[in-house]
Amino acid sequence: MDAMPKWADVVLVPVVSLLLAAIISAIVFVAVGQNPWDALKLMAYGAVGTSDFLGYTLFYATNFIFTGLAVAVAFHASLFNIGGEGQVLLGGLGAAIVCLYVPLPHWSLALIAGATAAAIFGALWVVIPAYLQARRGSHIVITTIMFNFMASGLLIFFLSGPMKPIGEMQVATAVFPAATHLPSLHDVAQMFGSEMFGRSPVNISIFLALIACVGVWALIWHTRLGYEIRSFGKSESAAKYAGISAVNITMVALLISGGLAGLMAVNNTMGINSPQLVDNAAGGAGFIGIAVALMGRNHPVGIVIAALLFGALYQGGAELSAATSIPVQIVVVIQALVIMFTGALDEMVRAPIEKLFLRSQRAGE
Amino acid sequence: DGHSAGPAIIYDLGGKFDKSFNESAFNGAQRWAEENGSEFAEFEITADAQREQAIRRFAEDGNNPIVMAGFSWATALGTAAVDYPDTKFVIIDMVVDAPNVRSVVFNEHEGSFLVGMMAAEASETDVVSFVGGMDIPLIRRFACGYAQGALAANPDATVIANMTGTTPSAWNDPVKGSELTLSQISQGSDVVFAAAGGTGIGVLQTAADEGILSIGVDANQNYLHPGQVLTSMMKRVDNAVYESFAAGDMVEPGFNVMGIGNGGVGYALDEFNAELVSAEMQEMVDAAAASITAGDLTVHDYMSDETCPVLEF
Amino acid sequence: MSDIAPAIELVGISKAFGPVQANKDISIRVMPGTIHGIIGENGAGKSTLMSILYGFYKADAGEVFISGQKTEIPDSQAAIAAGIGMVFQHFKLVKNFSVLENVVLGAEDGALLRPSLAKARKQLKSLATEYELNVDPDAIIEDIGVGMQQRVEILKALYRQADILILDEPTGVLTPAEADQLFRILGRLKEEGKTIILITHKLREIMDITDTVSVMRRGEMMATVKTSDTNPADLAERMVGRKVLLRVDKVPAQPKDVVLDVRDLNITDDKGVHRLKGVSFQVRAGEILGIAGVSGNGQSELLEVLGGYEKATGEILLNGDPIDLTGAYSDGQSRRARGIAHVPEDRQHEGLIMDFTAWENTAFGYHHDPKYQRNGLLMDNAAILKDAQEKMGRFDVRPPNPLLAAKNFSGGNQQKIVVAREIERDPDLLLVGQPTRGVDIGAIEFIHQQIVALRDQGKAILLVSVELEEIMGLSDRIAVMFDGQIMGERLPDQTNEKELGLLMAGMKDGEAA
Amino acid sequence: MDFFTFVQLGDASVRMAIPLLLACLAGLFSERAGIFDIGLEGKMLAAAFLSAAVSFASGNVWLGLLAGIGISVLLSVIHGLASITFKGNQLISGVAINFFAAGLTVVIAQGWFAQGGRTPSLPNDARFNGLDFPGALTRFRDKMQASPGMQFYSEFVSGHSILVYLGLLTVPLSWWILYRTRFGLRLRAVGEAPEAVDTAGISVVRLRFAAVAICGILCGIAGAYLSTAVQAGFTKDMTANRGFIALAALIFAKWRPWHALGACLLFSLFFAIDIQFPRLELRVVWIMVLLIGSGVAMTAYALRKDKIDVIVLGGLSLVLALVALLAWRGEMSDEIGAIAALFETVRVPSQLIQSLPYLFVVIVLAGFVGKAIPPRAGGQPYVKER
Ligand SMILES: Nc1ncnc2c1ncn2[C@@H]1O[C@H](COP(=O)(O)OP(=O)(O)OP(=O)(O)O)[C@@H](O)[C@H]1O
Ligand SMILES: Nc1ncnc2c1ncn2[C@@H]1O[C@H](COP(=O)(O)OP(=O)(O)OP(=O)(O)O)[C@@H](O)[C@H]1O
Ligand SMILES: [Mg+2]
Ligand SMILES: [Mg+2]
Repeated sequence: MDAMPKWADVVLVPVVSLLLAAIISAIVFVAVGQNPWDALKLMAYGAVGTSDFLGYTLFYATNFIFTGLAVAVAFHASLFNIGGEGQVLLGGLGAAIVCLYVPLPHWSLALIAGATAAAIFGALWVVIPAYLQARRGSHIVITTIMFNFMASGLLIFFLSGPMKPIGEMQVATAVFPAATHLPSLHDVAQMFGSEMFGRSPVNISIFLALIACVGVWALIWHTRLGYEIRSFGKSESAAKYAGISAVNITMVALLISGGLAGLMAVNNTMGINSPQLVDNAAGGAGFIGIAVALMGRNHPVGIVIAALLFGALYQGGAELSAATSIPVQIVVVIQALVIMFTGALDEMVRAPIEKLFLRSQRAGE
Repeated sequence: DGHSAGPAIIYDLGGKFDKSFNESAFNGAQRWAEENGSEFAEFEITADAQREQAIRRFAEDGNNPIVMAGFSWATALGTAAVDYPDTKFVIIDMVVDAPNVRSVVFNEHEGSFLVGMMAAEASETDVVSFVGGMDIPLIRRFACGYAQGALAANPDATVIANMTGTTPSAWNDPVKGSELTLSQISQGSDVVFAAAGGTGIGVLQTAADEGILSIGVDANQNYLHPGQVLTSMMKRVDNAVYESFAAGDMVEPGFNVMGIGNGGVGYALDEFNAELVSAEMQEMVDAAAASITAGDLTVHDYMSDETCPVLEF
Repeated sequence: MSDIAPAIELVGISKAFGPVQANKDISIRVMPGTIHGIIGENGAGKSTLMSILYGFYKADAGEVFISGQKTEIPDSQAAIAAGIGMVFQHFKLVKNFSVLENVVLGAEDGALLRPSLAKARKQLKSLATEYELNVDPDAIIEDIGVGMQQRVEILKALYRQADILILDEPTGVLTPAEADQLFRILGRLKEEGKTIILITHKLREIMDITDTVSVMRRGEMMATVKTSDTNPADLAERMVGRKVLLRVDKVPAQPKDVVLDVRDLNITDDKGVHRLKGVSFQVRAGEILGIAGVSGNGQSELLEVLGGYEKATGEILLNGDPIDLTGAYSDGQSRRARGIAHVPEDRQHEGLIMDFTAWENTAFGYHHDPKYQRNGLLMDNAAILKDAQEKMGRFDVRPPNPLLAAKNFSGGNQQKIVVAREIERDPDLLLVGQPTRGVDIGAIEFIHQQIVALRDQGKAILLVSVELEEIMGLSDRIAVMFDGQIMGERLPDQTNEKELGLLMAGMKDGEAA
Repeated sequence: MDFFTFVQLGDASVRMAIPLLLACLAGLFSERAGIFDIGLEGKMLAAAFLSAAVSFASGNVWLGLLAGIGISVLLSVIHGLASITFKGNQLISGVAINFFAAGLTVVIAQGWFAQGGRTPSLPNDARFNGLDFPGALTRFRDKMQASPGMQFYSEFVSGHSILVYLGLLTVPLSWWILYRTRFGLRLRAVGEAPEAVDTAGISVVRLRFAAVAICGILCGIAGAYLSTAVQAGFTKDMTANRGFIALAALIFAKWRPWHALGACLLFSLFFAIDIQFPRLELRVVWIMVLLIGSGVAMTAYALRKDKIDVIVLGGLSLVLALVALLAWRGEMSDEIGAIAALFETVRVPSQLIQSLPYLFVVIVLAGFVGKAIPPRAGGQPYVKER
């Protein structure tokens, strides 16, 4: 028998972990002279206080859904794709090339073309790490970290050279043609006569993210490929026995993962108010994806919830830093704590809970 | 609601206390606040993604005018400004064409020309150098002006110019600044001009350590290493901010150039570098400044055609 | 006798691993200068008990007395100090260290290595002459054979001056000759007054060299008796809790056409070791070919080649058509498509995904089967679930709940899930590796019946097992493997365990006869 | 290039190698004991901050160094708790520590000094300054005119901060500890076979914590070196990926101290070249030979393997060939023909030079420079009881 009911694993453990992260975060707030309760209120207001703020929260959450899914798909194959950051950048490059150099008459076409290009570029960026992992056993974590740095170099090369408009100072491409600009949720709301989401950049890519969630769910639990990915992830030796090719699954799982990460670029290049690709387009979303996947237990539903939480944290943190003297890096600290407690210190939380359940089971017998 | 919450300033990524550009902007705001006993709102962004959000935040809070220091604000401001027609915006170092935006740019090439002359005069090796921050047209404008000045003072001089990088992190990489300086020293340079934001701190430090002269930028940085900083190329961002704050919501939109003539750029002379600047050096530089103001001397502006006649990048 | 304190006395030892109660209130006494055997089925808790004595695990309850003194053993350091040495079932050696370094590790004399190593080198030399335990002190562990590695483990214990030596299934990896030598050494140690505890599954070893024997079952100590007062049948009964039927009921085989024809199969692994050396044999429809041998002599590799997850050179014909051994169709999926089903040796690491539910495991390996698909894109999970339910019913898997994760079934029931999946494919050829390892006697009977029934349907079956009894009972023909070669073939009713044992030890066909 | 340029290149390499080397040896101790640590970066960063802050506040750089070591060890202990005590995922713990340090240094720096997340500049006597050996020249201008021997002595040998010399000393020291002491034997064993260590009666937990603590100390020195010797103060993210490059160097060095020195010097040479030759130019023909050559080699290798190798390596070769052709086309103007364009030079993008260490790591990992086998028990917690 399992020592713990499923709900405890899926809900109780993450909630306790989050609470612990919150407690340490509170201590950090106190240490920098901020009342944690006030900070929490400010952050909560900043995250959902107005429909604009909510829009920003959703915008960030969209990013994190993509990267969370990316990490999760690889996790199911027991592979740790820490290269989301780089894949997002390359995805951005793909989207930018399509939007800038291919005449696209309408945003719907731009969405399809941009998303395809972003996914392909993101996937391509993980080909070599995936190949090296599959074929030569080079550790995917180290290779993808290296590819993150190289992605940043490559992107800067393009954005400060070939793709930079003459006379511009910013390391960025030109602003994309208006036809490629994705409708924001505000535009959508306006069709219904609402002013929801105001000027926030949340846009229809959020639906793309949700479609991706459904896609990943179907892939992982309802297709042969997903079955093979999970088998390989749970037991490499058993997969070998079943005739599941380690090389193929490693490659395919990572390519899908890279493609999903690349897709995020649609949101943060074509979706933002001045659609363009800037040099630090990923903004740490690749790493946040790790926390999102961990907290979401690698399930799309969990990932959406975790992504919303991190979106709120990100947006709330930005507002907090705008209202107080606390730098926005406080978000990074909280994020680190969440990763630490939900990821690395999982056992610390889980073991006592498991013991409690075991004891009550024994007592019940 | 129309009620004004006072002026606001938003700094660029380098941060308020970069001892340079942003700090200079802060000083201007601070001076205005002290003189008027008023307060102003301020914000230091830490990521590009925050730009538009920050502008909107202040605009919605009713701050007026909203000053932003740095060219990187242009895109965000261009998008946001139209939504707040009643708010006045001031952008420094870049031009944004909108009815409620005042764009302030400086003739950095002119100021750089002056310190270039001083550098060549002070050099014993006839090699002077330049460390730029991020490799962008604006910084090349500094470099080009500096090289022209150096060659004007000493046609035999050699000018070495290096950029720290091509990303915003180049504004904040004192380690690399220091290494670049050492490399330049090895090529014979004995005066180094840093136009590199926070990176410049490393340049000035290394120059001081190695016993060569350095030239600060934006704010007066002479005090950082007394007797070892030849001068500072003053870019009176503080004045621009001060004036904008003083004008309040009456800030005049449009294009505003600050050059030598109107005190926008210049070189610093104070007790910390008095011994380094000889009378004839000062005379020569002041003469050049006068002829630039008079229009007798034109310093080539890199940004006018993205070329520099005397320097290759 | 009662005035001599026992060398070891364990009182009321209990130990749980999470929900598994591995040891339940166990008490045992071992007199000094004796060899004490411990037997019990897989998972009975033998290793756990000894590991507690050695300080590797901490008991939940119970006390330990060494030579009559109550002794706390919080860690192995304390056990070593109390004069206990242990050779684990799975050796605890640092593979890329030299023999010398392994011996010295943890028994160094000072903060600097040099003096310790020099001293150990001298000591090893004298131990080698004393006990015939010759090992090259500078050899790297991963370069020497398992027999040698075991010597190193024994030397480690002796170097630490152990008076009490625990050996956990030491002969599992040894040839009979090596085992004999080990027992000679144990005999000499006993003469010197050392106390030895020997865990083994082999009743013959118990009868041959132990003075007393304890039987464990399901975490409990069933009995401790004098070896001279018991016999193998009695021990077996105590071990499993009821009379043991060692023979399988079956009618004589009626072999038909050759289904599997293996010709000159060779494997060289990535370390350059020749694993299979020209293996050739045939299996006909309607017969069971049993392959006997000490584990590690190439049987696993043979199954892996046939199962499609190891490459080899040579030729394999299935129903007369060659099988792809290295190319694009040399994988498990292609093998299954050709009608080869495979009950792997290691159900936990190969046959099942322990974290998957029983129903998911039912499709494992056959997830491309059209009957499990809803359409070209999606799998039909409902169909798999239904299929699983039926199979579990037919094979009496307990509990018959397909939603339970595989890891939550007992070993025997896990094995039934695997056997059900493979047999129900109606294969032309069934590969079976160690079908009853760690399975209780009831399940053994059931599984054996299923295998025989499949044979009677006219299928070809290749059985690999290290249990000679199983081979003898189930096979229609027996081939013996040693060192990657087939040493000879016998018919079960025309041979005996002794003859097979000699073949397993590498005697040539003629010599063994 | 004259001799002094070489001396300078060497000098810069050594200077840049020290933080890499210290971090690399830190990783070496940790990973040799079986604890993977991608949190080297974060520990260095935290140490860089705190040592600068304490040096500034106290005016005593040694106190600063101690504080840096202290915080780095503290983070190590947290990593130890997560990965040793609670048997958590070591990679995730490392990621968390990197984030934690990156965020908290800025938050606290802002809270204490309100200078945009950096510390104030350290005055000279609150830094580790260069040690000038007797008779050594100190100024570049003097050195340039000196004899080669003097140049070597003054530039390469003399003038580094004490931490450089200490850092270099840690190499033989680490080697000696690992291979000549009881502690070293056990440490190496616990990374290979913790169960062997455990059954030998040695505490796996204690050993691993000791290793992790040593890792913390070395990272602490590395961080302090950056902010108090190389620089005069802390700036945000000042470690600039050195922790990751150190990890890569560790793999390249196959977890051996002397090799680590070599690997770090090699990597820091890339940095030195980037700084020393900001405008590196290369003949088009060499680019073509290099890129197309390696493309051909890869394709040849792939053709002897499977379909997947052909797709991946063939595709990569095509990309390389394309880059080579672009470089060539780019130079081909009206006046000069196709052949002459081959002998033109093109500027190597600085991003490429900066990416070279990372690229190099990938090539190393690919196993083309020799297979690197990590400690066998590395990355996995030692679990006795499930
Ligand atoms: N480290 C462990 N963590 C959790 N459970 C364990 C552990 N070791 C053993 N067990 C469980 O404890 C029980 C007893 O195992 P033990 O290894 O003592 O059996 P054994 O009698 O030695 O069996 P075998 O003959 O297979 O060696 C089994 O159910 C086993 O699964
Ligand atoms: N030593 C033991 N003491 C108590 N319970 C045990 C022991 N070993 C196993 N169990 C229980 O029996 C269940 C089956 O585990 P295990 O595979 O060890 O069983 P088994 O007795 O060998 O069964 P099978 O005969 O089917 O192989 C476990 O879930 C556990 O709860
Ligand atoms: Mg056992
Ligand atoms: Mg069992």
